[in-house]
Amino acid sequence: MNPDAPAQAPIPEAAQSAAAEENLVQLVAPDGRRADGPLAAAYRDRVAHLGTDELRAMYRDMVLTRRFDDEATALQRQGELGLYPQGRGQEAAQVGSARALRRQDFVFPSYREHGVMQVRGVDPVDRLRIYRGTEHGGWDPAEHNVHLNTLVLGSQTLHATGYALGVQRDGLVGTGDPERDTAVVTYFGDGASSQGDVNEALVFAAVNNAPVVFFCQNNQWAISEPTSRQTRVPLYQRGQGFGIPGVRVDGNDVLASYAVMTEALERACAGGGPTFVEAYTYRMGAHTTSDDPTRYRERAEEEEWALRDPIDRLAALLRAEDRWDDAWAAEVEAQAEALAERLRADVRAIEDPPPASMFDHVYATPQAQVTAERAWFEAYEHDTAQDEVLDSTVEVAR
Amino acid sequence: MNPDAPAQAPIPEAAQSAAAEENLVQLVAPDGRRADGPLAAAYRDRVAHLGTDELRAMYRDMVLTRRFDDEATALQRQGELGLYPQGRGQEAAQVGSARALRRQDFVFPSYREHGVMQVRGVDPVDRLRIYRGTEHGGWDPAEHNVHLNTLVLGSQTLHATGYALGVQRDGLVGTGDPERDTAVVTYFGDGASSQGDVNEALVFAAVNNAPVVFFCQNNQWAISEPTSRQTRVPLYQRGQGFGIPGVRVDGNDVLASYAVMTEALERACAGGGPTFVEAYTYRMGAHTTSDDPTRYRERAEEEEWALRDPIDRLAALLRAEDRWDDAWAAEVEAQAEALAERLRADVRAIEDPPPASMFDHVYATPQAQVTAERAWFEAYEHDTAQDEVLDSTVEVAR
Amino acid sequence: MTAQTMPLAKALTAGLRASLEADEKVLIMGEDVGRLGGVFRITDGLQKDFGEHRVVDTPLAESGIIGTAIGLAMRGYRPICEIQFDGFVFPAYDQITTQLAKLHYRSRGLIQVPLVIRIPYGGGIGAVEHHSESPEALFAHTPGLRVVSPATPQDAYDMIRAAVVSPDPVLFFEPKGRYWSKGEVDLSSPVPSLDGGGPDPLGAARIARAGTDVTLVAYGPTVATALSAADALAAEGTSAEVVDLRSISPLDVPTVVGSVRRTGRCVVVHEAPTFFGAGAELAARVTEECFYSLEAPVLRVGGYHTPYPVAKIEHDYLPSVDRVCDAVDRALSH
Amino acid sequence: MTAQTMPLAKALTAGLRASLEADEKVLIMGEDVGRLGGVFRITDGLQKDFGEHRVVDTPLAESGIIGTAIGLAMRGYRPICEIQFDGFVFPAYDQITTQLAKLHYRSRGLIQVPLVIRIPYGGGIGAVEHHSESPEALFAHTPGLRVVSPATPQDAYDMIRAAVVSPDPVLFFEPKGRYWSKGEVDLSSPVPSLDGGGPDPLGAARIARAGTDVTLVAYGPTVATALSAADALAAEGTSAEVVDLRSISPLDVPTVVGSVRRTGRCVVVHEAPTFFGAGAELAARVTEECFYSLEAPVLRVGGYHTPYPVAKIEHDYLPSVDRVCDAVDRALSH
Ligand SMILES: Cc1ncc(C[n+]2csc(CCOP(=O)(O)OP(=O)(O)O)c2C)c(N)n1
Ligand SMILES: Cc1ncc(C[n+]2csc(CCOP(=O)(O)OP(=O)(O)O)c2C)c(N)n1
Ligand SMILES: [Mg+2]
Ligand SMILES: [Mg+2]
Repeated sequence: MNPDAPAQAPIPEAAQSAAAEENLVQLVAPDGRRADGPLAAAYRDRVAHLGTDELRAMYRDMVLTRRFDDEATALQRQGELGLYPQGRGQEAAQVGSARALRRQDFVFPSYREHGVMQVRGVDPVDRLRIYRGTEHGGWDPAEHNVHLNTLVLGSQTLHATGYALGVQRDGLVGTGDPERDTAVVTYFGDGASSQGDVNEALVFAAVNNAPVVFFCQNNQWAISEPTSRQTRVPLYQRGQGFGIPGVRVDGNDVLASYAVMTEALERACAGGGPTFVEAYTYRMGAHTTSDDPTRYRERAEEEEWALRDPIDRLAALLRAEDRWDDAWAAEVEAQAEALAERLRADVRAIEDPPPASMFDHVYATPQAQVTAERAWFEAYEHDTAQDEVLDSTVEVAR
Repeated sequence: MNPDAPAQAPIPEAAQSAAAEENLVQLVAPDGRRADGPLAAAYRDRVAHLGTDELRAMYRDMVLTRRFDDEATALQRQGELGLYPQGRGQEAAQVGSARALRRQDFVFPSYREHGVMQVRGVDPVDRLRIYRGTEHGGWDPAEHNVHLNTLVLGSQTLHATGYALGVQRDGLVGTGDPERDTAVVTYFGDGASSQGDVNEALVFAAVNNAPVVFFCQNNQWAISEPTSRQTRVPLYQRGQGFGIPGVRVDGNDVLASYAVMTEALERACAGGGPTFVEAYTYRMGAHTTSDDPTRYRERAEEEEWALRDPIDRLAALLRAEDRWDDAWAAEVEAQAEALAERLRADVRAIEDPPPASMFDHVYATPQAQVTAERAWFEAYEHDTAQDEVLDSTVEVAR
Repeated sequence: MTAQTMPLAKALTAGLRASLEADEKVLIMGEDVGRLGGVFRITDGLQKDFGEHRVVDTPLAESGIIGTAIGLAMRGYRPICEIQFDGFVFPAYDQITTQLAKLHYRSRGLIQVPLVIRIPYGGGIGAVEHHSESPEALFAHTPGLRVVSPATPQDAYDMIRAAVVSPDPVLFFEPKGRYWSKGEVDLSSPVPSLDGGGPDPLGAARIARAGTDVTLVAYGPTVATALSAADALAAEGTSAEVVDLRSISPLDVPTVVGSVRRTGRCVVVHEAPTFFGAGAELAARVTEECFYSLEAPVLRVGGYHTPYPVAKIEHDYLPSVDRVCDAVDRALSH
Repeated sequence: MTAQTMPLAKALTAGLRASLEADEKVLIMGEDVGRLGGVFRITDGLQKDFGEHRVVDTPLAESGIIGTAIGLAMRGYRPICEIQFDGFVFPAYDQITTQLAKLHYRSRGLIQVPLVIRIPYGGGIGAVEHHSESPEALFAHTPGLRVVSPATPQDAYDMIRAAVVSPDPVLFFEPKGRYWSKGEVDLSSPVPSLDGGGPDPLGAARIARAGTDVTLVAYGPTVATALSAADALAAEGTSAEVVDLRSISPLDVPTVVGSVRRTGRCVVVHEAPTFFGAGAELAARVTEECFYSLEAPVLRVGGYHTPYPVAKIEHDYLPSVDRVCDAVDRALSH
């Protein structure tokens, strides 16, 4: 047997989760106290510079993300949105990792990264256009360096890798100038990790030493399938056989998520290549508003994870370290309320696009088939409208 | 940094090949002497029962495989075959691994596994029908438990995994009865290892503990691309992040290839799940008869590997251990000559299929489109034939 | 005869259940098909009743699903694979096109790959991108595959069972927008036979409504549209015959041609873009065989040459009763 | 004007070279495109002259090639991807269909993905399975993609350069069986412009031969077949007009219709299976627009509904001069 290889068949699941806990980078325990141990020691310095202001800013982002989530869910229930995929429970993984990014870094999200969007400043109303059914995208990716949602699982990991190869070609890796060095991060789920595209992205990234971070949010579920349907060893190990270092972080710990991400970004920027991060977290809500998790998971599990709520944890830390202030907290609450109000008003006000806009932007250049069909459509619409005018005239005349 | 993960960016290539040599399972050194060291010690027992007869049988298979290769190449040069992918240099990896299989095991090859075919008993003429352009397949997979060649890189690894899941469902894993326990092996190349399908196969195999062996022949080249274009760490590590143990074997050492395969098969049969084997070898010839390796690789490299010729190595072992016998060797030579003769005669005698056979077996049941087109074709053929008769009659009349 | 009224979705479930009962080699595999019963609940209750062994939640990898199902089929199993939505079949496209479609041919009939790939397809449900597509033409062009789509609960029940017993791979497109449309289903109807003796249960079209002035050809979700259009046309004095193709590959050309020879006019209706869609093949074929009986060119009503648009305007994209009537008017005034 | 006689393959190389020279954002990526110059040597010498940075050997993963090229394009590069053979484009089918084709639309024009995917295609070269396919229809049905195929060295040179400057993704199908057919190439011809002012250099068909009795429509490898057929027909007194489509998506319907209005008869010739092939769309369209000028139905000569057969009988599968003449005879005797 090769000494490098596990001597036996993969470790059984029970052992696995024990190992998981062991190898988890955690800086804040669920009770809000700073964590101990060798892993915490290795990462602690990376958050040492974060003072009350920074911690409060993270808290604020997480609270606003959750409020966004709740309000979008409510809007869906009211029929204002067709669908909404909730991010509840993943705020720390998302806000922590995104806060580690610099302006010039570029993000390729999946569809549940509401916390990342919050940090990057993507307008909350724009984020909901896709779910209202008025846009397939909704914002300008160049404005905040955030690509549109990608719904075909895993596809975006290849785009991120290619984009990172472009960054590398642009000479923006290893310049030593933190204002210029640029990295790319792609978010995807535990379920998506099984897709061939993700593994091909690992190949291309590793071989080319691309400045890209693979940020896998293992929220324990892919709709109704537990992570054990996708892998039998912890996901953070996935990159190793491609030559990509991996790290498992407590995704409900915003500081640990931040710390791990700074390390991965440093590596990318210095020319050290890709990193695979597994953020171990939990999807507290349903898969989407169309989903009913009671069909496939236990209430007990949800309750257990509720104790590890990432927002509560950061609040506990702030309190424990005397960084909490009621007036400030009330202000955050007010901001959340304002956000909710804005969503209630502005999402409802989103107008339907004109029907003929379906022909816009199929191509960037004039294309005969589209031109012909558009002309036909507009003539048909015109005739139909006239018929209707006629009909209603007839109606009135009667 | 996670303690399990490499602390730094992937190891550079130079270090890599050193590591490669280090972790290589080798039982016979290039000079024919039994190898030493801890890895050899770990695998030595697996070949202890192989006496002169067995070693000679391996030698014979390798010689016949090479002769098949040479003769097929010659036939291609003479215009009797359209193309031929040479296996020269990979005889040990293929013969050694295939000799470890039992009758009931099932093989999913790529397209270069001439040594595997030899061991499994697939008729040599049948193997060349595909290259003569008279068959897409050429033999009955059920006869020798060898699937047809798969030309779309990596696809067959999923079929192998699915087949293995079927074997598992059939209750033929872990029965304890060596006549019943069944495993599946799939062969693929270093280049194919980058395909998404291969990685999805690793996912499905690992999660389900499928009795399948991933046998990757790293022959250093994928047409003109060196293995460093596919991976930056040794390929035997690829499975580890999926929970699949990996082992790197000297693919020019038939005994080591055999030993490593017995281990993988035992694991599969016992219910221990998949294994990833990297057979470190060399494609001594061109990619196919259409290829010109002088465009992309150095003569020096070819010469270096020529010193590690797998057939020479086994011959040296046989001689060193007094298992060689000139009369026997002459007999093997005569068999090779007979094989070549048979190929020369029987490949030339392969008849072209009748044109209308193109409509056979598109579907297993009657299908209207095929029925209609076949009828049209046959009528058209008939008319054309009549026209030709007419034409030649006219010709004769003139 | 034990006819029951049920939605198309439930007829499919019943057909799957019957298939699982009839042959222990049948298994269902896909994403979320187990406990959840699939996002459309078509496999609802099946894992509970037949076990995790027969109804299998797979990793999220479509190529892996089809590729391993091919291997299972080679070992004697009959996998029914669910693709969660139309837009997610493409990662499996290579396995379907280069492997599944060709293994029987490649092996000269020695390997059969009796695989069913169920794909909920079509629009009109207000979904986000990739959840409303109609990719059937992208499979019909590939020889070796059968491509079918039922329009009624009875056909759903019969055709899914026929697909499962078919020795050939079947792409089974389910009109998701019609999952909840109800109809009578005779659950005691025998499994259709594919031996070539009778009409091909996976290839024969059905006259859904008789008429004399124009032939409307549809399949899957647009059969209901065509029938509604026929109602509207009848009110205006035009008698439309409606042909429900059931199968996109092969096409039942004789049935359509027979109808068009009688009516002299033909309008094909599908949701997929008309450009290179099934309507093109039908128009070409019908014109070839009815050249002297056609009073007007075959017209097509379908999706436009745009990606499937956002939900708020999808009804302007989808073929509507109005658009079908408009096409019929044009055909009549030719 | 510096016209030179060269084979189509060399014209492509020249076009790629010119594109690499004109814009440093252009890069070539694919399997074996570097030192080897590709298995057909189309990129021969380019890595030597432009460096490993501009001509890149990728890992063997087609989805990865197209997916990373999309990312590179989003970062401002203009990747030209080579797919080694027609039959190996399918692993990339998802990236092409759900991502490449839709990113411009999805982003309402904010993201351009100027990608060229070169695919040697078609048969007649005695190859093994998967090396002789004609999958163009499988891309033409998807809105957002341009699908073209040159038939002459001059068009190869002009169209590849137009494809590279196109802001839209282009599937560039190269008739591999005609790589060594020679023709005059003016290497100083300007890069065609896609601004919509003049004829679309990636969309406009070309009358390859004028005639009066029948219109033969072809593209890529079958243009030569159609021209030979026109010769043979001329010997029998039939004057055939040959339209070289150049583009499969969009189709230059006005040019074809203009021709058919004059000749009254139309035969479409392509190597892909006729069932759901480009000929179907053309037949439907031509019939719709030339209903009263057609003397016979549009006939199609193409591949059969079988996987591409073994090499020894491929010439019975491929459209031949004889089969084209036979179709013309049938059209004339209608
Ligand atoms: C290629 C593909 N297959 C299937 C789907 C349907 N689908 C949407 S989300 C989802 C589960 C994804 O799970 P995971 O990757 O863990 O992300 P999470 O939803 O948990 O954030 C599935 C199966 C899809 N979007 N794309
Ligand atoms: C999906 C796919 N892409 C490309 C090819 C073309 N091709 C055939 S063999 C080959 C190289 C394969 O290299 P490797 O996997 O190392 O196997 P080897 O030929 O060395 O045995 C390539 C690129 C193919 N057959 N399938
Ligand atoms: Mg998940
Ligand atoms: Mg190789």
